[in-house]
This record gives sequence, structure tokens and C-alpha cells, in this order.
Amino acid sequence: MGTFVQQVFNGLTVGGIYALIALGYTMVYGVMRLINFAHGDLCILGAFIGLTLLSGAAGSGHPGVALLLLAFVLAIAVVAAAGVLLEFVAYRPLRRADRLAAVVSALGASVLIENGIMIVWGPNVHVFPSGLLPETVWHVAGAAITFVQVLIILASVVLMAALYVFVHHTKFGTAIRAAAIDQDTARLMGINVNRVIVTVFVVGPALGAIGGLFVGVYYREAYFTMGWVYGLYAFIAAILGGIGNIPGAMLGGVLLGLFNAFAAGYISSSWQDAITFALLIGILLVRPTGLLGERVAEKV
Amino acid sequence: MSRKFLLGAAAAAAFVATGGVAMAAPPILIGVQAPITGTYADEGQGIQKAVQLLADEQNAKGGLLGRKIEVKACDDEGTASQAAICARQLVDAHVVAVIGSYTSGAALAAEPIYARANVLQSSDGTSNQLLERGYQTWFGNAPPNSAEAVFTANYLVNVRHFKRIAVLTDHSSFATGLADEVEKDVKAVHGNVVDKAFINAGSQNFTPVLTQIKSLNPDVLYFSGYYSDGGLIRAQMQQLGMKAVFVGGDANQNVSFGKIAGSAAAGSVILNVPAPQDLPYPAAKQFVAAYKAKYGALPPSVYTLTNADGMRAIMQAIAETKSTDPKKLEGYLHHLKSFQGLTGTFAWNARGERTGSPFVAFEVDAQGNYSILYPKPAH
Amino acid sequence: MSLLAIDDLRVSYGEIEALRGVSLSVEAGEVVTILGANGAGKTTLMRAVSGLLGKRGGQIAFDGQDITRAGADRIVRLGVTQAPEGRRVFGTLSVLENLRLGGFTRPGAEVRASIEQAYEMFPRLRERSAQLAGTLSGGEQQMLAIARALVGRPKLLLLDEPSLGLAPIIVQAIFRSLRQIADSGVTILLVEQNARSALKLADRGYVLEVGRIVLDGRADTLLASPEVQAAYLGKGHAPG
Amino acid sequence: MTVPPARGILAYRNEAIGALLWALGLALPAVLDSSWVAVAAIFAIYAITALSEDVILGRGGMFDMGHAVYFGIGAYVTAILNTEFGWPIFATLPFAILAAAAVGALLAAPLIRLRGDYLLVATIGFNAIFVLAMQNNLAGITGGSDGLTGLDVPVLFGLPLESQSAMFWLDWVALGIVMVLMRNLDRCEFGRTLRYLKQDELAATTLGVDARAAKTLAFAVGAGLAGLAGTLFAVQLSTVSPTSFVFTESVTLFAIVIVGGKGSVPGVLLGTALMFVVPQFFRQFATYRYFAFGFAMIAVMVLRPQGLWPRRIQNE
Amino acid sequence: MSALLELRSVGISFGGLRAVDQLSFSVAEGQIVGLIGPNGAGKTTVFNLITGVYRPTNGEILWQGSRITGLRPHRVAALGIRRTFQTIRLFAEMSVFENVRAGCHLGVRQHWWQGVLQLPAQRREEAELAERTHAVLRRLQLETHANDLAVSLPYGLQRRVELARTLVGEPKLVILDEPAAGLNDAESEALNETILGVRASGITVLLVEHDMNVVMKVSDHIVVLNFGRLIAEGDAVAIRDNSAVIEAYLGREDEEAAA
Repeated sequence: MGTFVQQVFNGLTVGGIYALIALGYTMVYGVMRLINFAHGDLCILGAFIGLTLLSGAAGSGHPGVALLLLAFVLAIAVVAAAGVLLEFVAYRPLRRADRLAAVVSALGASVLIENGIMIVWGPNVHVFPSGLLPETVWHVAGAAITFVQVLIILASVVLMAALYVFVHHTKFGTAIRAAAIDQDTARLMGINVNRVIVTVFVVGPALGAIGGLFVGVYYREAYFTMGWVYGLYAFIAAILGGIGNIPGAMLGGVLLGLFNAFAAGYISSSWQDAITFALLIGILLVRPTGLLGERVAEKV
Repeated sequence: MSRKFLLGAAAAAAFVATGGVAMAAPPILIGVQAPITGTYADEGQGIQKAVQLLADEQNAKGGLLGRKIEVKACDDEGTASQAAICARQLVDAHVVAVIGSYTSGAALAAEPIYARANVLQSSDGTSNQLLERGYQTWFGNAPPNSAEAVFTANYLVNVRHFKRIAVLTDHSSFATGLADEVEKDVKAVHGNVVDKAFINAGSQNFTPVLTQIKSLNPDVLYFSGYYSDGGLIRAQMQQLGMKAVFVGGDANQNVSFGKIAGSAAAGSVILNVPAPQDLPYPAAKQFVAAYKAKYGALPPSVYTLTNADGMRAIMQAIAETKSTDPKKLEGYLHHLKSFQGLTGTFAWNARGERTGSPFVAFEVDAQGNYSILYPKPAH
Repeated sequence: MSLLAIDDLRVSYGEIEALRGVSLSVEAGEVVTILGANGAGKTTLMRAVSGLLGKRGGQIAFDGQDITRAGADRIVRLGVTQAPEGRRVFGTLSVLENLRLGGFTRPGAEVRASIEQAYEMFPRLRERSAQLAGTLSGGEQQMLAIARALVGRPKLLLLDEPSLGLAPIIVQAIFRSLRQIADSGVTILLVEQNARSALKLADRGYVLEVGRIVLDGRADTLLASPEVQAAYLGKGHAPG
Repeated sequence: MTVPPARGILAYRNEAIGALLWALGLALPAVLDSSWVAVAAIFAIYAITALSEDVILGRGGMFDMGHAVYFGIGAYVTAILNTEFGWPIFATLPFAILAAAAVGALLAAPLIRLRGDYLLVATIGFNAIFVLAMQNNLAGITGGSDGLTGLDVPVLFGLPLESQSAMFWLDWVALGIVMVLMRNLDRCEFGRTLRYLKQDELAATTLGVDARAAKTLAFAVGAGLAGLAGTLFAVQLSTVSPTSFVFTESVTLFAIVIVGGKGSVPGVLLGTALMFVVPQFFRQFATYRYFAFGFAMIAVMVLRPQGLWPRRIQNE
Repeated sequence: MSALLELRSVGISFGGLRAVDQLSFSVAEGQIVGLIGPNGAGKTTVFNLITGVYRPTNGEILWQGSRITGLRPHRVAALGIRRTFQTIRLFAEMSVFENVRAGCHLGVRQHWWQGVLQLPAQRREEAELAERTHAVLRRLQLETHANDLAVSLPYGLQRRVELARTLVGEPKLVILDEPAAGLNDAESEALNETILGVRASGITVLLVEHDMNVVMKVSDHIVVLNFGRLIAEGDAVAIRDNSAVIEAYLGREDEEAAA
């Protein structure tokens, strides 16, 4: 029982992080039909920026929470700016081109950012300062749950709910959904589609940067190739939920976290990823457009 | 051997014959084959920097045999295909010896190429397959898994008397090899392995595996992988309230281990040859200080130092034999009784395996400092 | 001054020239129709006016302002809305959300009033307000597309093939609604295959052939013109 | 817009230039030192792999981001049959091709229902599963993370192909054969069928095209050719390990096809050269090498979205 | 005359929506049958059911007396059934010639490996296919456009290319989905001639069309659908006077729209 509850919490924590990063994939995909393979690297860039600020300020006597908030705000700002720049340089010129050209441009951007991080921060593992947050541990039904885990789970839920409200219950959110369906017709409504795309490239990377910072705060380490690992998992989460679908990305992220935990815990740790992937493929065979994805019936 | 090489050799011969002695002697070329980009970039860059540092120091003292030492680096990205290309490039550049690569896989792909061209190779690779082909040019500079495993099994079962031993590894060639040997040797001394589990290196999320291990109530968790994961495993063990002692293999020995594990680091045990900063050898302390002075950071891991030992041994062989003839150098190294390395005193057996390294168990304290736990220091 | 004045407009897709110097004008309060075969450039013209396409040459002025290079969103703000060819409703949004998007550039209170008016004109839409637009029938989708364009309170309404692919009975209903809209004072520029109905609704018409205006005049004149009858009305098929 | 007439002089001119360049390539070992001959040999191997990826991705229009699996199966089959069972290298070749083709067909059969990006993720998944299976020493014959080492030198008509030059010629001849096959593929009903499916699957099926069979066959052919390349790769390195077939290798193959130009043989060769050979020149800038590489990928796509040498629309 | 194609109580639902319900009608050999009805009545869905794009939830479809329900599209095509589409679906990157040659696919006997190896038998067959294609192009007066990119042609010609692509496969039944959509009245009159010509060459025709000018003039038999159900069938005169049809579809005849 304790083990099971523990695995659920393990899964939810990383699942929340995957979901936050997956939202960036799914939003960009929704509006541009582009798999932004550089997204994971942007998120980890957020972690590195946060890390630098925290390391610089650690021991300055300021309260940890305030520093952490500052680090979050600055990291989010920089990453969102990088996201917009990326869109402008690497994707905007390819809007009307074959979609695979943009995919390869995104892969190039991923290599560029990853190696850029290596050049700036070096190839070593970087460690986040400790003691910024309480190290409280609660024991629930035989499972140990830390303050950071609870923070990540709660913050993910709040952020996702906020995003959901923004996209589904505000005027600009409706405009984003309209642009995702049909850009030209959205223009005929007076929607500035470029502004929608820029918004998506601000919101997605910003949420991703929070995800990246959570990775840093939770594991207290960051290294330059991490973006690829988290990016891939988050992308898979987005696909699992049905890419382009925002609640789908949330569901996909959480499920992927849980799959991973249960596969490692109950089946075989040596085949952990294989089991996760097999499960993913199995789900796609039953639901070829993911769990919440639209069934695209082709108009004949 | 390529035509170009033959042409080069002929040209060199002609050069000597026409009395090129009066001119500046050509430099002695030492190759570095390492993963300078990619997942292992920190280790690869560490090796490159260490070798360069040693070469610079030696050159400041006038070089070797009156010739400067020149380092040629090649990025093998940690992959077999690039490693094979690197090996051919370094051979074609007429290097005397090559330091690297960091990963056993890349070292393996390059090994036959160096062997055929008679170029010495000193790598930290510990895969048994590196020894199986019996190449005379191979000189492993890290202690072999087998020796570490014997020490580990003895330490876990006979010294600490652990009753329930859990073994954890990643999927890398090195770590699985070590874990397999430790498991075998623990069983050989009648120890009880309750679980052998795997993590995905770099995936950071180890709590699912650890939760599962916790349910088996081990009194020790032995991890054969790398420090970046080891530190996290230690931290996540504490977070999960696991009481088991953490014992890490040699790849856990890194300054970052304690930083990553944070407050959980205290009480962790790491098994390795004595680390430079804990060694009484002045050479080791001096090297680490010089490295830090030049590059602004400590070496990324102990393998930087084992590879540095490879470089030092080859320089010593050149100096002692007054030659760069590979046959002479090989003979010298194979017959060396004891080499004063930065990572301990050792030698090479006929297969090029590093022998005679004393292993120790370190304990990490809350500040991330290491102290030797076993065997108790003599003084 | 005309409400819409197009002068020597040229538009190309790559090497293919779709519009080769089109000039036309629409006065405030008029209904103007453009006739032409498929591929003549009618839809290209509509998309160009709405700012969806880049122009190779010429000028478009609306209400005295040059909008040749203006972005689509600015043109909507100036008061030009469009019900595009093929209806193009946002299928996975509700009918109400579609209508609200039609008023994207307008203040909230005004949009609520406009939607109310639209519901009065098309009571079916009110019944289906919460339904996803994609589940409506073709005729209902066309009504939604027109209503959505009206919610933007246009000075000029562009209608691209409102009868395309609809059953005769629905086409009749749509044209009745268009009559009503025109009578309420909205200026309309209409592109239509169904030349007879279009000319009956319109005050004036233009005939577009391979990217050029080849004929223009009052609607009743065109309806009676032998060229138009031969090319667009078919020979001697009387009603019934 | 008029399309050039079928089989015009132009079509043959490109072929003649291709054949001439290939023939000139045979002389490379005479002018290059052995490390560059090795680069050329591995270029030929990767070019075959990229062309085989193009059968699925470029011609079949199916987003295969797990192509390293088939490459790996070819390499592993050769390595296992040679090192564990002592078969001569050339005897393993047909089995490497067939095994890879069979796995390709087997995986494709359920997957081809998936569209675009979903197929992409499923193939990524298979790549991950394959690498883990090799690392976990599946059935005790894959050698685990170390892989398998000590492959024999291939012997052709009693002649051991021992030198790097001999291996290069072997790879180069194989590349030549694959190039001819790709040209023929463009001109036969199977190749056309793939184009029909790619451009409009529904229209194609109502004309009688069995989409499932044709796509499965495309996967099998692409995988089989990758298997051939896998054998050559194992021979070139005389060692086979899981790291050569990881997901990033698949990504590179995918990018080669897009950067070069889908469905275009010269394009894919150019893509392989750009993505594999050019970085070899910049080893001394090791740290900055891949930063520049990423930048170059973006630049190529932005400036030439159709790829460096796109396929021409022409009658075939 | 025996029924070439027969639908018996065929039905299909999409997510609870009954798109086609208990539909039965038959197409006799040599006839031209028109299928009309308001938008969303399920006409195109019927075509998709016949050609195997959709699988019916109930009922059966018979071809020359034997069941073909649920066969996949390429198997249906192999029976000799070809179709066009409401929105033209030509292969975008191919010339007119290549588009039409695609219709020969089922007649190709070469194995894929013969093609990849370019064996002589394959080369001979390629020449035969080309000849067949050119014959159809001549018949539909498309010969001069053979090397043009199909999608660059005017709309009316594209429709004709699509028709040529169905005819080159020597079908028994051709299904035309709104062939007059986007044609002006003059063009649709020419279309009538073409459709009659197809029938004259012994091919049965089933068509969906909104242009009454076409449907009423060429159809031997007309089937009217509303909400997925059959509401009337008969010849043109009977349909024109049928009150249910007028109410659901044609509308009052006060305006020209009923045409």
C-alpha cells in the first residue's frame, strides 16, 4: 500500500513537470502544426538561467522564497524572449513551406541551443543551491512526500487550470483556438494571427521554463543535454494526450509520469522505457490520434 | 597502412638522411581521442585539458628528448563510427600515442586501428573486450572492473556484514559490467543480493525504482553508475526515507556528488582508488591545483586523472627509453614494476590491464568532504 | 467617393497571374455582384480585398483610405467583413463562440446586441447556439458564416459563393436573407455562381474572365445581355 | 505550367553525370589518406541508409524517425552470425537484409494506420525499445551494452577485403547499386504507387491501390536496404554496439533526407555529405562544431525549404 | 435488366448521428442514376459506403448479386467501380498524363521487384500503359494537355482529367460526385454530353448533383434522400412533381433557383 501510494506521488510529480513542458509542444502544434523540437532545450535554458541567478544570490541573506520567485520571473522572461526570437528566425520564414522543413529547422534549433548552453555554462553537471525551500517530509499512508513535490504538483495544477481558463474562457483564448483551426478565416475575423503565434511562443516556453526550473529545484542539478531528455518525454506526453489538445497534454503528462513509475516499480526497471513506449504504441493503435485528440475524419 | 603513410615515412627517412639535425627537431605528437561534444562532453573536455596541461608543463621544462610535445585532439562524440575515423586521422597524423577515449565503446572501435598502426593507446575503458584481443598497444589507465568488484564484494559482505544487498546500475557498458561482476563476486563470498535493478542514466527520476527497492528492505544499496545519477539517487533515497546505506562505485567519486546529494550525502560510501585530493602524493595535489589554476574548475572526475596518468606514463617511457619507437615504449611499459601515478602506484600486466591499485572505501561527510573509512589509514 | 475603389489590381500565385489589372468600385448602400467562371479570379479578388493576399500592383481604397498593404485585421477594423467561400466556420467551436469571434474587433456590449440581431434573422442559430459549428448542416453553416460576418458590423460585406453546394430550397432561403440584409443598408459585394439569383439581388454587376473585367453594368442590363445569357445563364432553361 | 516531357535528354544527362561522379569516386583511395578513405566509406554507408530512409520518408511520405532500428538489425545480424556462429560475412548479408525487411514489414503492418506525427512517435518508441533490447542482451546474443566485437574481414572470391581501400570499394559499389535501384524505383509502378499514396491516399485507393500492402512493402524495402548498410557498417567498424543505433542517429537520417531533398537521389547524397562529411573538417573547433551545425541546419531550411537539391516534378 | 448494384437497408452512424438509415435502392446495368437531396442528406456518405471508404453499420451492398459490404476501397475498385470526388482529388505534383495513367493501376501485372530491376517484360508493359493512357486522353480531348501539371488546368478541364482517370481503368460503374460543381451553365451542358457518351460506351453511371439542369436531363432514374432516408425515387418527371421532394429540396417554384 505504502509502495503504491509512493509510486502514485512519484508519478504525479514528474507527470506535472512533463505536462507543463508538453503544453508548449501542444500549443505550438495546435496553431502552427509544428513539432517544436527545440522546446525541451528552451525549458532547460530556463533551468540554467534560474540556476545562475540562484547561485549568484545564494548566501546573500535574502529569503529563499523571494529569490526563487525572482529567479522564476527572470528565467521565464528570458526563455519567452528566446521562444519569440526562435519563432521569428527559424519558423516564421517556413510557415508556408513543407512542414518537415520547419521540423528540421526545429531540430537544428535544438542542437544550437543545447550546444549554446554547453559553451556558456560548460559541459559539467551544475548543481542548484540547497536550502532554498523547506525540506519538510510528510508521511501519508506509508509514503513519504516532500514539500517540493507538493509544491510542484499544486503549482502544475494551478498553472494548467489558469491556462485552460485563458484558452477556453477569454476572448483572446478563443482567438487562439480559432487560429488553430483556420488561420485565414481567423484573419477575416480581425484576429492578428502573428500576435496569436507570438503569444503561443511566449506562453508555451514560459510554462516550459517553469517546468525546467521545477526540474532544477526538485533534482537540484542541470546539465546541457537534459533538454533533449525532457523534451522527448514531454513530446510523447503531448502525443499521448492528442497533440494540439491542451487538456490532452495535461492528461498525457500525468499518465506518462504514472506509466513510468509503475513500469519501473512493478514490472522491470531494466525495461522501464521499453514498457512505457510499448504502452504508448498500444494506446495509439487503439486511439490513433491520442487519448483526447480529435478524430480527423477526412472530408471526401 | 595507407599510401600516404608510406610516402610520409619515406619523406621522414629522407629528411633524416640529408642531415636535418641542424634544424629544429619535429615535435612529438600525442593524440587525444575523446568525446568533446555530446553527452560525455565534460569528461572528454577534461581529458583533453589534462593532457594539454601535462604537455605544456613538460614543454616548459624543455620538452622531451629535446623535442616539443604537441597534442592533437579529435572529437569522437562517444560513438563508434566517429571513434574509428578519429583513430585513422590520428594515425595518419603520426602520433606516437593516443590518450582516450572515455567510453569503452569508442575505445573498442579505435583499438584495432591503433594496434595495426603500432600506436600506443591509453584509455580509462574497462570493458573486458578491450583486453580480449591481446593488443600490445593497449594500456588501460583505470583499474579494471574485476579488481574493483572483488574489493567491493569483500567490503560489503565481510567488512560491513550487510545482509540484504541491492545492486543498481545504468545501461552503460562500464556500469553494467561492474554491476555484473559485483553481483557475481558477492555471491561468491556468500552474500545475499536481494535485487538488481536498472536506471536510465540522466533521466533524474529514480524514485520509482527506489520505491520498489525500498519495499525489499535492503540494508545497503550499491550503485555502479556515475556520480551525476549517484548523487541524485542518494538524495532521493533520503527523500523516500530509505534507511539503506549508499555505496557507490568509483564513478561516483566527483566533487559534484556531495553537491547534488546535498544534506543526504553524509554517510555515503564510495569505493575507489584513493582520490587525488585525498592522496598523500604531492604530484596529485600539484596536478589538481595546476588544473584548477589553468582552467578555473576542478577536473570533472577521477578519469581525468587516470587519463593524465596514461599521459604521464607515456612521457616517462619516452624519456626513459630515449625513443619514440612504439616497440620500445610498449616493452618499457609492460615491464615497469611500479608506476607512481596520480591515482596510486600501479603497473600493467601483459594484457595491458592496470594492476596493483589499492582500493579504499571513502565516507562522504555533510560538507561533501571525503575521509578514508577502510582500510584504516596506517598513520 | 466610392466606398470601395479598386484600381488596376494585380495578384499572382508564384508565376501564375490570377488578377491582371482589375478595376471596380462599390458605392455605399449598393449591392454589387461579380460573375465569372471557375478560376476567373473571383475568390482571389475577395481574398485580396480582405488583405489575405499580397498584391503585385494596383491599389485598393476603402472609405477614402488606402488599404492596399493593410493587414487583414486592420481591414476588418475599418469595417470590411467577409463570409468566405466554403463557409469556413470554426467547426470545433460552438455557434456562439463563432459569432463572438465575428465581433472580435468590436466592443463587448455591441457584440451582444449584434448577436441578438443575428439570432432574429436566423432563428435556427439561436436554437443551436451551444452546438459545435461543425455539426450543423451545410445550410446552417452558411447562415452562421453570414451571421458571423454581420456581427462585425460591416460597412461593406463580402460574400463569396454563399449558395455553393446548397440545395435549391436552401439557396432560396439564403437569397431571401441577403435581400433583407441589403435592405437594412449594408453594402454588399457578392461573388456568385448562381448568376440569375445574384443579378436579381444586385444593383450592378461585373463579369470577370481570366483575371480581367470584361463587362460591367446595371444588373438588369446584364441579365438581359446576350453574352451573359450565353455564358452564365445557360440557354433557354425556364424555371420549372 | 508544363512539365518536361518524359525521358528527355535532361533526365539522361543527370544520370550520366551521376554515373561519371560515381566512377570518379572509385579513385578516391588514390588521392586521400586512410582517414579520409574511412570517411568516404562511412559516407557511402550512411548514404545508403539515408536513401533507404528516403524510400519510407521521402517517397512513401511516412514519418519514420526510428530508421536506425533497421540499420542496427542488419549490423547485429551480421555480427551475431559472424562472431557467434562463425558464418563468413558475405553469407550473413542476405539474412541481414531479410531480417531487417521482415522487422520493417512487421512493425509497419499495425503502424501505417497512424498519421504523420503519431507514426513519428511510434517509430521513436520502437527505436527506444530496440536499443534497450540490445543493451539488455536480448536472448544472450547481443552482447549487452558492450555490443559485439571482433568481426571477421569479409572475403570475396578468396580475396580478403582487409585494407580500408578495399572496404571503401565494397561500400562504394553497394552505393552504386542502390542508386541504380532508386532510379528504377522512380520509373516503375511500385514507385508511382508510393507517389499516388503520398499525394492523395483516398484517390489512390479508389483507383485500386492497396494502401496497406504498398506502405508495408515500402517499409520492408527501406528497412531491407538499411539492413544492407548495417552489414557494411559492421564490417567497417568490426564492432557493433547499441550506441550506434540510438534515436539521435534516426533523427540525423531523418534530417539528411529533408535537408537534401525528399525523393531526390542527388539531394539525399548531398544531405549526407553536409550532415556527415562537412563536420569532419571542423574537428579542431570541437566545442563550437555542433553549435554551428545547428545554425547551419536552420539556415539551410530557411533558405531552401525544399532541400538543397529538391526532386523535380517530371514524367518518369 | 438485372441490378448491377444494389443497396439493401444500408445504414451508418457517426457518433450517434444516423447519417444513412435503412436505405435501399438499386442501379441497373446501363442506366444513369441520379442521387439528389439537401445538404447533409447523406449522398456523399452513400458513395463512401459503396466504394468502401466507410463500412456500413448495418445492411448489405450487393454487386452483381454478391455481397461486397465492408470490402476495402481497393477491392471495390477491383470489381470495376470507379469514382470522382466532390472536391477534385488529382495528384498535385503530376502531369495530366501521369494522373490518368494512375487509373491503370489495377491492370498492371509487373511485380515490384521486376520494376526495381527494370526487366524487359516490365518495359514492354510500361509502353502498353502509356498507349492506353493516350487513347483515353484523345477520347476526352485532353491530348494537348498531356504534359501539363494537372492542377494548373482550368477547373472544368480538371474535372475532365478526373473522369479520364476513372475511364482508363475500363470500369463497369462510374460514380460521379457533383461533376457540375463549379461549372458554369455552358460547361455543364457540355458535361451532359460527356456523361451520355460514357453511358453509350457501356458504362453504368451513378451521380450526385445539385445542378438540376444536369440531373434531370441525363438521369434515367432519380433517387432522393433526406436525413439519410429515401423519400422518393422515379424518373425526372415523377420527381419534379413529387410534393415531398419539393418540400424538402426543390422549394417553391416561384423563383429561378429551382431551375
